[in-house]
Amino acid sequence: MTTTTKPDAVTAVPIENSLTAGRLPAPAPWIILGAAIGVGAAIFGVLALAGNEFNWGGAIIVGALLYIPSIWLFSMLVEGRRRAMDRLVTALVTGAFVLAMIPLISLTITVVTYGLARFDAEFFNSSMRNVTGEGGGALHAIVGTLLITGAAAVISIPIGLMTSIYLVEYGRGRLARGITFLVDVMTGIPSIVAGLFAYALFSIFLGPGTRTGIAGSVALAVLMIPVVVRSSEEMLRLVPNELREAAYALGVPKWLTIVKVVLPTSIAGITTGITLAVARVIGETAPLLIAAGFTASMNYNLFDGRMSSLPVFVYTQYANQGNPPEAYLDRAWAAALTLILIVMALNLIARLVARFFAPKFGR
Amino acid sequence: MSKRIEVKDLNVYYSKFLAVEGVSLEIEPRSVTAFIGPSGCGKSTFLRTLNRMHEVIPGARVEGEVLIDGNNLYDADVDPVLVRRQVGMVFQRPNPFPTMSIKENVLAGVKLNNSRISKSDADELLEKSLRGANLWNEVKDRLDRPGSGLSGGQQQRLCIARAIAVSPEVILMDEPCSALDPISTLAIEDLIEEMKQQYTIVIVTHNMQQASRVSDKTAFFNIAGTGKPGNLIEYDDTTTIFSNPSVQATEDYVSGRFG
Amino acid sequence: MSKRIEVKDLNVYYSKFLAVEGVSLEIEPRSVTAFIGPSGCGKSTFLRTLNRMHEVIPGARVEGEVLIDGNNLYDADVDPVLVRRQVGMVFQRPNPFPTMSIKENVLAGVKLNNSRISKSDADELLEKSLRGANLWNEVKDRLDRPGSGLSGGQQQRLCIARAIAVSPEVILMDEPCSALDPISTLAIEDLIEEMKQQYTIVIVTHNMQQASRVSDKTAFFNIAGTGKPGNLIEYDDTTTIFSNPSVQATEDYVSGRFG
Amino acid sequence: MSTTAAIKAKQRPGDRVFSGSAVFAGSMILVTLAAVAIFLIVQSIPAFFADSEDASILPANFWAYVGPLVFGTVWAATLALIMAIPVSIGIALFISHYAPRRLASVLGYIVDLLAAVPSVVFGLWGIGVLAPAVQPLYSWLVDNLGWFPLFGGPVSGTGRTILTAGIVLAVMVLPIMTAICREVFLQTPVLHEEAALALGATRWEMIRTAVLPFGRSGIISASVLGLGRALGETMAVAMVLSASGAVTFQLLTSVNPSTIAANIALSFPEAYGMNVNVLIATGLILFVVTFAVNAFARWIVSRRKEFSGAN
Amino acid sequence: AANEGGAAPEESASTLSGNLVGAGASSQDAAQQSWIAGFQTANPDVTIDYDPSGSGAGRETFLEGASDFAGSDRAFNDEELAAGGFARCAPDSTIVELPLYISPIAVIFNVEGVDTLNLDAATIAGIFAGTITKWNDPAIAATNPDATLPDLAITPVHRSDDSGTTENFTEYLGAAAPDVWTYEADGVWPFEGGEAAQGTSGVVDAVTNGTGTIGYADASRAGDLGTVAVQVGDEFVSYSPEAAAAIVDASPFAEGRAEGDLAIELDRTSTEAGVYPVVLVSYLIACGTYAETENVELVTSYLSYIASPEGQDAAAADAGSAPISDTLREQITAAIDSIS
Ligand SMILES: Nc1ncnc2c1ncn2[C@@H]1O[C@H](COP(=O)(O)OP(=O)(O)OP(=O)(O)O)[C@@H](O)[C@H]1O
Ligand SMILES: Nc1ncnc2c1ncn2[C@@H]1O[C@H](COP(=O)(O)OP(=O)(O)OP(=O)(O)O)[C@@H](O)[C@H]1O
Ligand SMILES: [Mg+2]
Ligand SMILES: [Mg+2]
Repeated sequence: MTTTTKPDAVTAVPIENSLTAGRLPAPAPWIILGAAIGVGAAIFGVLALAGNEFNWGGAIIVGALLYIPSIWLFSMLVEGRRRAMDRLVTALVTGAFVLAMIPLISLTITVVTYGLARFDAEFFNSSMRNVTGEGGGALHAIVGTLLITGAAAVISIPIGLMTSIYLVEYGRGRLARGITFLVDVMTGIPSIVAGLFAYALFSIFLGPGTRTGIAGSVALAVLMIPVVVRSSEEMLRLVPNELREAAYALGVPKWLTIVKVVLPTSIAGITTGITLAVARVIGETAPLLIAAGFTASMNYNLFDGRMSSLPVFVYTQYANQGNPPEAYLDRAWAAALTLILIVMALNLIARLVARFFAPKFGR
Repeated sequence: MSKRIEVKDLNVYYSKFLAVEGVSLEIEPRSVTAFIGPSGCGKSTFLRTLNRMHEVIPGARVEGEVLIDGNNLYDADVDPVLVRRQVGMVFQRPNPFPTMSIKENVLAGVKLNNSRISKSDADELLEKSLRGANLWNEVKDRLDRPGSGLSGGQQQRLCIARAIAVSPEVILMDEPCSALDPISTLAIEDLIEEMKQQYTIVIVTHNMQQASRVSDKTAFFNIAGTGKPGNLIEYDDTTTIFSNPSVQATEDYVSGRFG
Repeated sequence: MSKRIEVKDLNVYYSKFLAVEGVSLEIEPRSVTAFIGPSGCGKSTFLRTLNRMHEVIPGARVEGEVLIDGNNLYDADVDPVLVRRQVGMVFQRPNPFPTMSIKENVLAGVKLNNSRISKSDADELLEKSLRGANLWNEVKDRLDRPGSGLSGGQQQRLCIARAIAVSPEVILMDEPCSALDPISTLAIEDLIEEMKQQYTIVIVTHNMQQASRVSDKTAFFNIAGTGKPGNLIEYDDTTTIFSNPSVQATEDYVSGRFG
Repeated sequence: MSTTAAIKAKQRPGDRVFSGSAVFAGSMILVTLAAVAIFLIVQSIPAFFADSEDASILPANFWAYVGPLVFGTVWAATLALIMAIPVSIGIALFISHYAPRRLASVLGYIVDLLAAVPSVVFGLWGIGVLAPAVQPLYSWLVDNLGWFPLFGGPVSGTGRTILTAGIVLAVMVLPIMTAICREVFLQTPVLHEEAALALGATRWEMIRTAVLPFGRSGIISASVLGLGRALGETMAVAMVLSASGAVTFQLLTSVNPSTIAANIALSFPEAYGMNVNVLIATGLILFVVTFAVNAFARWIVSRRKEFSGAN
Repeated sequence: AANEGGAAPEESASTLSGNLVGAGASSQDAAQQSWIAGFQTANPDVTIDYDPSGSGAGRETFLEGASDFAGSDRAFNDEELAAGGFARCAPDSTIVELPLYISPIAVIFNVEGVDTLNLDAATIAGIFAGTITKWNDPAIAATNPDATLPDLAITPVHRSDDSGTTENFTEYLGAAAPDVWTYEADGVWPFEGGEAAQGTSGVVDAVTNGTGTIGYADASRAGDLGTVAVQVGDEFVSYSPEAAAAIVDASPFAEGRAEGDLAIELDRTSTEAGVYPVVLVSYLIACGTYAETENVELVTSYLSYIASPEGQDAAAADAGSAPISDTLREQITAAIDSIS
């Protein structure tokens, strides 16, 4: 092996150089970021002089936009193409994250500030029965949401999980391909169609026009199953075959291998997927409006009578405001806040479960 | 009780690719048989057909017969799970269960099968298996730590401990020592020596010394070229294979004058 | 051009666990150095500090200095990427990129630095690296097939080919042959012999014969007990270590009379 | 020690039950879908042959009615995914490979929370916060870049354009896409990451050579799920979008195409007679559209299956 | 819930009990909630659910027999009546349609410094049809000499959903300015152009959040927005409950309808003093004769409550609707009494 055949770029790194050669000093990115935001502020400062209000958000966004090419440029000049690319991607990835935080923070602030107005005891111990104007609460909707979503989860988690197990562990050939295909089709069911379907289905059994909580649950389950299947399938596929083989070689039957090795290994991902699926449907409005209807009173029975849910409550409070409108809007926001808190709690529980079962990876 | 293994004219496929062709051999109970041969010649593939692990791979299949004490493993109504309980296996790469502690890993074969075992029995089995794999001293203080936190060699010994904990009749080992230091290797070799009183052992190894040290019989596999199937070239007593093989290729291989 | 490596009083930690303690040694350019020692004594851990791969593990850190031609790897401003370009590594477990073909795997490192490499240069480098790793004949007809479809040994040789394709100054090898058959092992050993004309090579091995065959100097690591840190016990010319070590533990280890 | 006869034991019941129930669950999906499909098709058939005489909402025939809606649905979803895919990959990478560990799990949790926000609230936020905030930007774009076809005027006075709807959709699909990408990226084998690093790869190069290829099918799955949601999202689009049924690529005007799902939500309450069938038939079309996109994604994944990371 | 199941007011003489289900127009939802609250308070054992699912859905639901009564922004038309098939009603029964919810539709706008504008029908139609595009257009300035009108683009906002409000509004435009507004009255906005928003709330939000916006919405939701006084004859009339009730009184009932079917044909072009022609009339619809008698008493007493002055005042307070006049009330009461 001779040096002459080495690729150019390798020899381009001069051996005599200290290993620190050609690096931007550690604080450089921060200095550049500060400068970029300074420039952004200057631009908007000039605009402010021209009579516009000084726009902090704009200054920071322009600054961030300036930072990305400038860090790339500086790094390109000092550190070369590859480091520059790395820094560019770091800036972009961080930027993507910050960008996504903007709507989140904006939403959170909106929901919390508006939602706190009616986030009081009455809101949680009253329904809307006989309430017009101010007062009232969403207890009926909270109970309804928990019951309807709970039932939807009870229907779809076993079906979804077992289906993904089938697809990953057993499925070969036609049936598996068919089911994969159908799950794909199922992701395409618009939520409102799911609502129409559930409504039509229960009309057959319980007479025309009936609206019940369970019909809402079925509608949500139709929406939830494909999400559960897809995400669990993805997670199950990530379990290395080595582990399955290790279990088989110990004479463990396939189903026990799945239950005791495959599922625990992927439980973190699966719970995340399930929480996401629950979160996905718990906020559905349109299908519940159609299938479960709307009531102002308490109803604890999934199988009889209309049942309110939080999204429907939010929607009707917003859409059909009476006098004074603020009372309706406040209730709508408070209900939205409640819904988010419920999902937050669910998420926390799922995380605890996941942490408890998660694989303990050392090295 | 150990088992006699008889293989009759076995062809092993990955989908359409014939990986191993026309192997016939007999493995005596209470003996150690070593498989040697160059990389890629199908040793692992063939070994995995002996406890029906081969069919776990999608598209993989087998033609021919493998008889264990006269019963064909590949008969239609044979339960592969029972086969694997009697024919244990240790893999080339250590693969402890990441969700389990060291202790749970060792007892996995017992616990995963939902067998009930008393705590004292479990502890005894645990210690016995770990000692057998020469790992007890290193891990006895951290039995509840995850098994995946161990070094490569420690992990492999953990896998050996796990395999012997279910007391199979036959133990297949696919290069079990390739990640071990000499001391652990020696311990495993001693263990093999000891186990052969009771079990039938088949071991794949790249280490000629190891093959000659531990095995009673040796099978040499070779491959004519890439894409060609592997073949069993010679199968005989280990001493014969290493001192006086009847095929030239074998002699070249064991003496390191190959190719 | 090869590099001299100087390690000064190095402590290596996994979070709070001190895995290797107080190692000081000097590795000459254009030489082969072997690390031997029982499993778990920290050979891999120490090796990984020589190209800053250690810090990839969350919580892992290092105290002390590693000088390569006088430049401390662990200086504040040092770019680990640059370090790793000059100090290549082959791992204990073969790890070809599963999403790449054999060809792409070999050229992966080169493409990073020189994405516009001409096709003929690439093909030449590909063949040279694969031949160097003794894999060319086996894979030359399926260069566009996935690298993960190879057998364990083939995969490891693929990884060696990948590492030498970027022509580093120093090559670290963590039990590179533990999954190889004797022929491939021999080829790799020849390769090491050849490469040492130009490069500095450090190799971890469990195989005493291999250590004595290929290395100029040998470092023996040991560990006092579980949970204790590993130490460098003795570092000397290979012949000295194997024939006339100054420490009893070394003699016990190399002669197989350990523990 | 068991006797040799034990080998011949019959299939174990546990396996039977388990695989049986797995097949059953799969079949349940089949049955559900068949039921939905039958419902949709039976309800839709009359609509396909209806004209404006039979159904008052039809301009001429069914296809003239659904055409612009299909366009709007695909267009809005495309806009959403163009924004959401890179951003969600970015966030997922940030959480899996850039942020410090402790921070990362908190961040992951926060992003997951976005998934919890009900679509109605996204609608409210879109109308009340987002649209007014972006309207000045839209004015600026139309004034200064109006020559660019997508930015043609006249600018919407309220900011409730298809681009705003696209942004809202993007934010809505972000959490689910991010979560899946993140899980997949976290599963990248350390072995492969280290292999890349040891070749002297920078962090980005390591991600490019080891993480992204490994996560490719996961990214596509995530996108397909995101797309399904974007295509089918009802309430938020209905509330945010100023939809008039036009077929136009212009992003910033008041005249925007409507989407199928939003159109159902908007028209269903007042629908009667044949109009109901027409709307359900548009639902069937949405099905078909989503499926076509899905099939395309599947095809991409399967094309390089043997190179997948999962072996 | 704390507000439910409490001890019934002791003095409650009500013997009514049961469950009544209605569905339909969302326009009258706020009013319905107020009526339900009032009625349930007086009759604690009664539960009434009103599903604001939309007029069309409400009529369908009623047809299918899944509800006891319907709320609808329009009466059943002649063909639908001829087709019949009302599942809850006795065979051959007629249906009762009562214009119990009258709401003025306000034309609302958001222009800085302008609180009210006087506009004639042709100008309003021109604005919504997109032919008048600036706030300082001469047509607007002509009727508003005192207002300072900016040189600002007009963004007309209409409902994106199918709605009775749109139908009534476009019907008014078509009737009062047939030269400018050439489209047929319809619940769906008849052409592409202008800004679309979902529901009354959506329109109000769009108008509020935009600049130079104008829209139409239930008057109760006009809030602080500027509103238009509409030209009737020679004067400009701002919306008011009285003016809205007045136009209903000034309009004839539809012809050829069964007894108790009080569908109204609004006279949008009326020049009578003090009428406000842009109104929405929403009906409560019940069977003339129910097939099963169990809920008849409940239906009639609920409808009677709605028609009563207290009921109408409650809705006026909670939903901003216009109480019906006493003349209309007499006719409605007669119709309710005919229900059996
Ligand atoms: N899952 C698989 N699918 C397709 N071909 C495979 C698979 N596994 C192995 N092969 C091929 O089968 C042949 C035999 O492989 P095998 O792993 O059995 O070799 P080996 O003798 O164990 O090699 P080594 O000593 O390197 O472990 C090789 O050509 C290999 O490429
Ligand atoms: N990621 C890790 N986190 C914590 N401890 C670790 C980690 N990796 C290794 N160790 C511990 O560090 C010590 C040294 O391990 P190392 O892998 O370096 O040993 P080794 O000498 O290479 O062994 P082998 O010969 O088996 O490869 C062992 O006690 C091991 O358990
Ligand atoms: Mg092998
Ligand atoms: Mg090691």
